[in-house]
Amino acid sequence: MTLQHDALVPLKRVEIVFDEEGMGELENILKTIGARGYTYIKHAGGYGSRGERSPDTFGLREENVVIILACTVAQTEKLVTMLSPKMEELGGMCLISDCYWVKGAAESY
Amino acid sequence: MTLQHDALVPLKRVEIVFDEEGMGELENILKTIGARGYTYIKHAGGYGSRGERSPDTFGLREENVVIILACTVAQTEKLVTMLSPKMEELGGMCLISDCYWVKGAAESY
Amino acid sequence: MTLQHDALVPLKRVEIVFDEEGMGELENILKTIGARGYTYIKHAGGYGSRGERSPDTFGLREENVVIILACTVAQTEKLVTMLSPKMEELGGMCLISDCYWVKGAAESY
Amino acid sequence: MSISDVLVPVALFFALGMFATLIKSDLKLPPDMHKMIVVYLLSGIGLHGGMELAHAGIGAALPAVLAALVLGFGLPIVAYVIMRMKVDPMNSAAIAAHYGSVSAGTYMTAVAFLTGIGVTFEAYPVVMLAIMESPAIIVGLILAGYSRAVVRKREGGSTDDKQKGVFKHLLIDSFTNGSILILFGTMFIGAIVSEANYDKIEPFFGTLLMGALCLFLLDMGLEAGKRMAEFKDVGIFLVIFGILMPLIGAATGLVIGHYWLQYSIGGVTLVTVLAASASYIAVPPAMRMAVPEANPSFYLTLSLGVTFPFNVLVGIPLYYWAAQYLAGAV
Amino acid sequence: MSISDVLVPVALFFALGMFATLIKSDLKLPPDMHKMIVVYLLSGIGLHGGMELAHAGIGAALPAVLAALVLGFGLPIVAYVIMRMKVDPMNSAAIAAHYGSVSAGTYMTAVAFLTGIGVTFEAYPVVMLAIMESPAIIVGLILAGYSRAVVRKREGGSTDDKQKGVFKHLLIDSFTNGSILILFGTMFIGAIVSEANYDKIEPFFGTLLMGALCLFLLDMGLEAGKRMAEFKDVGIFLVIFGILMPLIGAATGLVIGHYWLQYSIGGVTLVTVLAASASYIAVPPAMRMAVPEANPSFYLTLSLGVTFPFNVLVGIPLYYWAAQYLAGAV
Amino acid sequence: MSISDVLVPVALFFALGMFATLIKSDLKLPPDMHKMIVVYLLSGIGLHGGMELAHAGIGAALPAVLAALVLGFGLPIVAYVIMRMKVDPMNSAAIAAHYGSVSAGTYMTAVAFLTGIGVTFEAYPVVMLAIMESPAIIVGLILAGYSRAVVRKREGGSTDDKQKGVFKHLLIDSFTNGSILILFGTMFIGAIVSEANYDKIEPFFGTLLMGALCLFLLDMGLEAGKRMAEFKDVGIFLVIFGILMPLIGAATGLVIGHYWLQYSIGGVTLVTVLAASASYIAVPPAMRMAVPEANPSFYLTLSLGVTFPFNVLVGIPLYYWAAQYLAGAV
Ligand SMILES: Nc1ncnc2c1ncn2[C@@H]1O[C@H](COP(=O)(O)O)[C@@H](O)[C@H]1O
Ligand SMILES: Nc1ncnc2c1ncn2[C@@H]1O[C@H](COP(=O)(O)O)[C@@H](O)[C@H]1O
Ligand SMILES: Nc1ncnc2c1ncn2[C@@H]1O[C@H](COP(=O)(O)O)[C@@H](O)[C@H]1O
Ligand code: NA
Ligand code: NA
Ligand code: NA
Repeated sequence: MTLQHDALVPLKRVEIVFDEEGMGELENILKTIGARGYTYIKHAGGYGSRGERSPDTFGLREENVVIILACTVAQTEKLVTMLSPKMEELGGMCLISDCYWVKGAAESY
Repeated sequence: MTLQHDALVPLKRVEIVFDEEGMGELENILKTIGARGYTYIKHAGGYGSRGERSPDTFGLREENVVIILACTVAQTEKLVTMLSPKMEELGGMCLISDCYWVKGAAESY
Repeated sequence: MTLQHDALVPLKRVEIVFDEEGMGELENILKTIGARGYTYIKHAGGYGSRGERSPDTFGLREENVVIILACTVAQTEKLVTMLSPKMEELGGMCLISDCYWVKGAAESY
Repeated sequence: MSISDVLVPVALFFALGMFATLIKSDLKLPPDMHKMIVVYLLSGIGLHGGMELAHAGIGAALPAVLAALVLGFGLPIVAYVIMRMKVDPMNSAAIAAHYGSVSAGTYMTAVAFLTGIGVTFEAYPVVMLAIMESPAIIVGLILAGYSRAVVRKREGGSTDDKQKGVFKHLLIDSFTNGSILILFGTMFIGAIVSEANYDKIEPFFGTLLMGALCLFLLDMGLEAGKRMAEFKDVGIFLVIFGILMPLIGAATGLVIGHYWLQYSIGGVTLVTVLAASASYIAVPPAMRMAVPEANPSFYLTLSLGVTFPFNVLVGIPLYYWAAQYLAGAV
Repeated sequence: MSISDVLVPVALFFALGMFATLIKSDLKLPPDMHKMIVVYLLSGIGLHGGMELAHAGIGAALPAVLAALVLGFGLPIVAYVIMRMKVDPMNSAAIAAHYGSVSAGTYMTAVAFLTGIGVTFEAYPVVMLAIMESPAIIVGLILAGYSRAVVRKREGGSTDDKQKGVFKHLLIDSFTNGSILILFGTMFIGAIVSEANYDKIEPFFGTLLMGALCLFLLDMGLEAGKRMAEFKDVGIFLVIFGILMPLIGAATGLVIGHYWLQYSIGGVTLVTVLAASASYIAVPPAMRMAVPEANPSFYLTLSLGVTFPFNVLVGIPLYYWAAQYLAGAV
Repeated sequence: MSISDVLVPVALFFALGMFATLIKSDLKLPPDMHKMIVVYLLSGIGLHGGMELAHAGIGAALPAVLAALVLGFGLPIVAYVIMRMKVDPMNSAAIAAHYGSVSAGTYMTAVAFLTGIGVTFEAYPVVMLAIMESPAIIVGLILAGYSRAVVRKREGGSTDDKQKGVFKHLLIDSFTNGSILILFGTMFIGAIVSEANYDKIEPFFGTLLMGALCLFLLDMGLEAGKRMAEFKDVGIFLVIFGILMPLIGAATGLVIGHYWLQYSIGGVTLVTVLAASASYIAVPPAMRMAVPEANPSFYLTLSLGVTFPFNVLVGIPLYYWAAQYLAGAV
């Protein structure tokens, strides 16, 4: 990273794909771990262990929601602990990677 | 990464932006390389070598689809090999980065 | 990264979440820094320092847009410099991470 | 009844939709358009049914309610038994549930058909339409639970608490389901508003209904056409079942409508259509959740791609003819 | 006027929507459906109002315009003063603005009610409907600016240039706002087209309006029901205010309609409804931008979850009765 | 014909939409609403046209078919030749294709205009409307292929297999295109259903059409207004072309309609409108794919921002007057 580090805060980027129906439960988890910010995109489709899930399939209601959040390592650890069993039950996916938060906006992480 | 590694599987995160019309061909490629999971978001817009593409432009049908998949290095290599020529023909974009898969959900990668 | 490097170009992946109303201003910034490509997804929701923002809330017009772009370090630096004050004013979020651009498509970064 | 009478516009719009997928046209209607027309059509049927019921006396609807329950609980069991000859338990349970339930689109096409040729009918079948969605889901849940227990016993597994939660959830769902609520709610509204007030909304909910039904069936034709492309995946047995089962349902419906309920030719036709039709609105998502082991492609293709087109294009005139025959009119 | 007359279908559809959320039904109408019906309804009211205005003479509308301005500027100040007894300045300002403005949905329900019982009314209230959206936003901005200055002085801060930009932006917005534009635009069109041409579009914009209004209110019922679930968050004072304030507005409207404007019973009822109703279309996003310090949950719950249902289910018949009383008709 | 007769509501709704963009209003109609109205309008025109054709005899439509082909193949060549005076080959080809094709919205506005002033017309122009979409796309492909070959020869390149695939793909597309399919399909339905059945759907597809057309044109006005903001980007030559070309088309259409087809004044007006209008539905995406080198902003601005408003606001009354003149009626 050759960017000036004083404008950047190292954080974890967590990306979750979940059933749209489970969104409420997920938001509760995010509140519990003290996440101060997250972004979601609804009407996503996908393919996974439960086969195809498409928001366009006539007659079924199968939509995914993609949730992206930047948070601290501590929060990420709590999240992983709470999310794993939920995913075992409801399916879905969770990816973690490194990222930098650009200072400027209110610190909602 | 100060997260406990036993809950995490290192993988590649691939992010593709493609013409919505080429989605079928892309899904075939994903099936060929043995991808066991992917997520897509339709009705995306963008700007690139072919200029603006907006899902809202009246009179044109120009939509992008964003595809995200977590997969192994081997799969990623196959994907890159198959995707490069397709992108030369149809345009689009493909980014690769590192990520960790959180255990819990079925292993659809 | 055990992928063959000759097919890959190391770049920065920038992910911005912004008010849909500020999208015009953001596109101007992207043009100013010479970004040759970006992707956006509208109708996103989220939670942050200004509370909940949902595209579905009846009576309010609160939508986020997610912008993803792959660009060079130099462009990223310019972007950070220009974006920070804008985010202070309008809110939002900007994350930066490392990524590789897969050769094949036209080089729109 | 000349050939041009049979060519009801709604059926032709349906055929146009199927034709469009056949020639791989890019014709696509907005998904929200479908949802909007469904809300509108259900409200229209409900209001009209409610008003007629208020005239006819709600007490007299009791036999119709009983008949609906008999059909709704009985037909899935018949369907399950037939299915099990060739198909695994879970898919059998999921598919069977669809055939106890009903298709409001088929019902309305039948109403359009009868109205087009000037045949009147009783107000009660619309009550049956509203009632028959729920029992089928319940039987589907029971059949799936039964099948699952059998499978599990064979494999030596334990009972499953999670399934009980799903069962309860879906049981509640089957009564709070949006389309059932609209049907019952608008029937209630239609029954209690004054005639003067009803007349104010009649142009919207009544006069326009047949035209809006055309666009609805155009859309259904597109969906049916897409599903037909999957015939080879579901196999010949299932396709045959998708035509045989409505005929079995129709026979039951004819008997119940004519001998038990003793309705007019129009009324018997509608009861027959209810018994012969398969759900594609409330039951598929319920089965997706309750029987995740079953393949959605199977039941959607059967219900949308086989039974619906069969009923709309062949079944309705056939059932009408049969109702006439029973009544000694042909 | 029997009970069955009061049971106007539109109010029943609204109740059905609220009932659906109460029993946690999955009933959901596409958001675009709502937007489309709003455009349609506003066009319908506008066209009809414009045509009637052209007949009645536009000059005679002047008192209505003045009355609209008096109500639009006056009521928010009253609301603000009451609010401030218990609520902080910024939330008070944001909420107050909603009560100076109007609800086209409530207005149309009142029109449906009057038409249903055969009561005629003047053409002028529709002009007031179109006018009253803007002043309330302006007063809201002024109240918010005033409150902010007070707060800032207390804290010793400086004047804020950014706020001035927002003020100007919203001032322009309040005149170029989509719904106001459609109302004024279609009033203009209705006023100038020939009768023959008007008759060509009347079936769409006139005859169907009551029916379409039913679906609109079904949707509003769903939204109102959702907001009602937040009663405990907004607190008892605000809920009481949400019923009290329309009554205060109604009293003012009655006096202005009867004594000043001297309209018929129908006309007075409509003026009363305008004064009693609170905006849920143009004002909430304006306040969200102008008064970010205020909690949107408060004003949306008050306007959608308390005042709208109160007016639709209780207020309209009550105001009609009061208008009759003033006219010595009961 | 007084001024108030010319003020057809549909044109005024269009003007209202343009005005809204002019004053930067936030008025925005849901994109799906546009798609739904288009499906509805095309079905309405098709059904009505089909029914009239069945009465008039389909054989007598042959000259109309020929005339449509002549216009569809001929006009783009004229347009290309003019364009090439100032514009590069690829943009010329793409723009030219739009002018051989037609605009269903303009056609319907003309029908509204004629109906509004009580002028009757033949059933054949609707056949031309359905036919003229395809030839223009084909000519556009040929012109683009020709231009590309010229450019390539100059640069010494080789023939391109990929282009051939696109050509074939678009050729098929131009016949399976959704709007063409709906037009032809509903014409067929309108031609074969019995009158009694037609009457059931007439209230929806016929009586309401003019009103729905108003909302359609409101939306078109918003889109046209947006495109007008790009006048400075396309340049003065193109803007002039966007007014000149419909006049050339109109002259051709007048001659063909009056002397060759010998239609009534109403019929000639419609043929003229078909010749004068430019596509904004089927041709733009086809050209985007076939001629990626061309700038979509050029052809969309010309077709939507110049030619459409010109025809709706000025052209239609002008063409009607010219048709009267030719017939010796003025
Ligand atoms: N390897 C993967 N990469 C990206 N998305 C995935 C992956 N596996 C699963 N998903 C997403 O998670 C959703 C649920 O997965 P599952 O529960 O395994 O069916 C799928 O529909 C996909 O959208
Ligand atoms: N550097 C970039 N960053 C993000 N997205 C891009 C980039 N370049 C291209 N894209 C996306 O890929 C789509 C197709 O690109 P192109 O084929 O170059 O026009 C664009 O519309 C963008 O959505
Ligand atoms: N930590 C975060 N992670 C992901 N998205 C965020 C985060 N913080 C803020 N956002 C997004 O940025 C939007 C605006 O944030 P704010 O201006 O802080 O209200 C929110 O609605 C979220 O969509
Ligand atoms: Na059945
Ligand atoms: Na008010
Ligand atoms: Na033309």
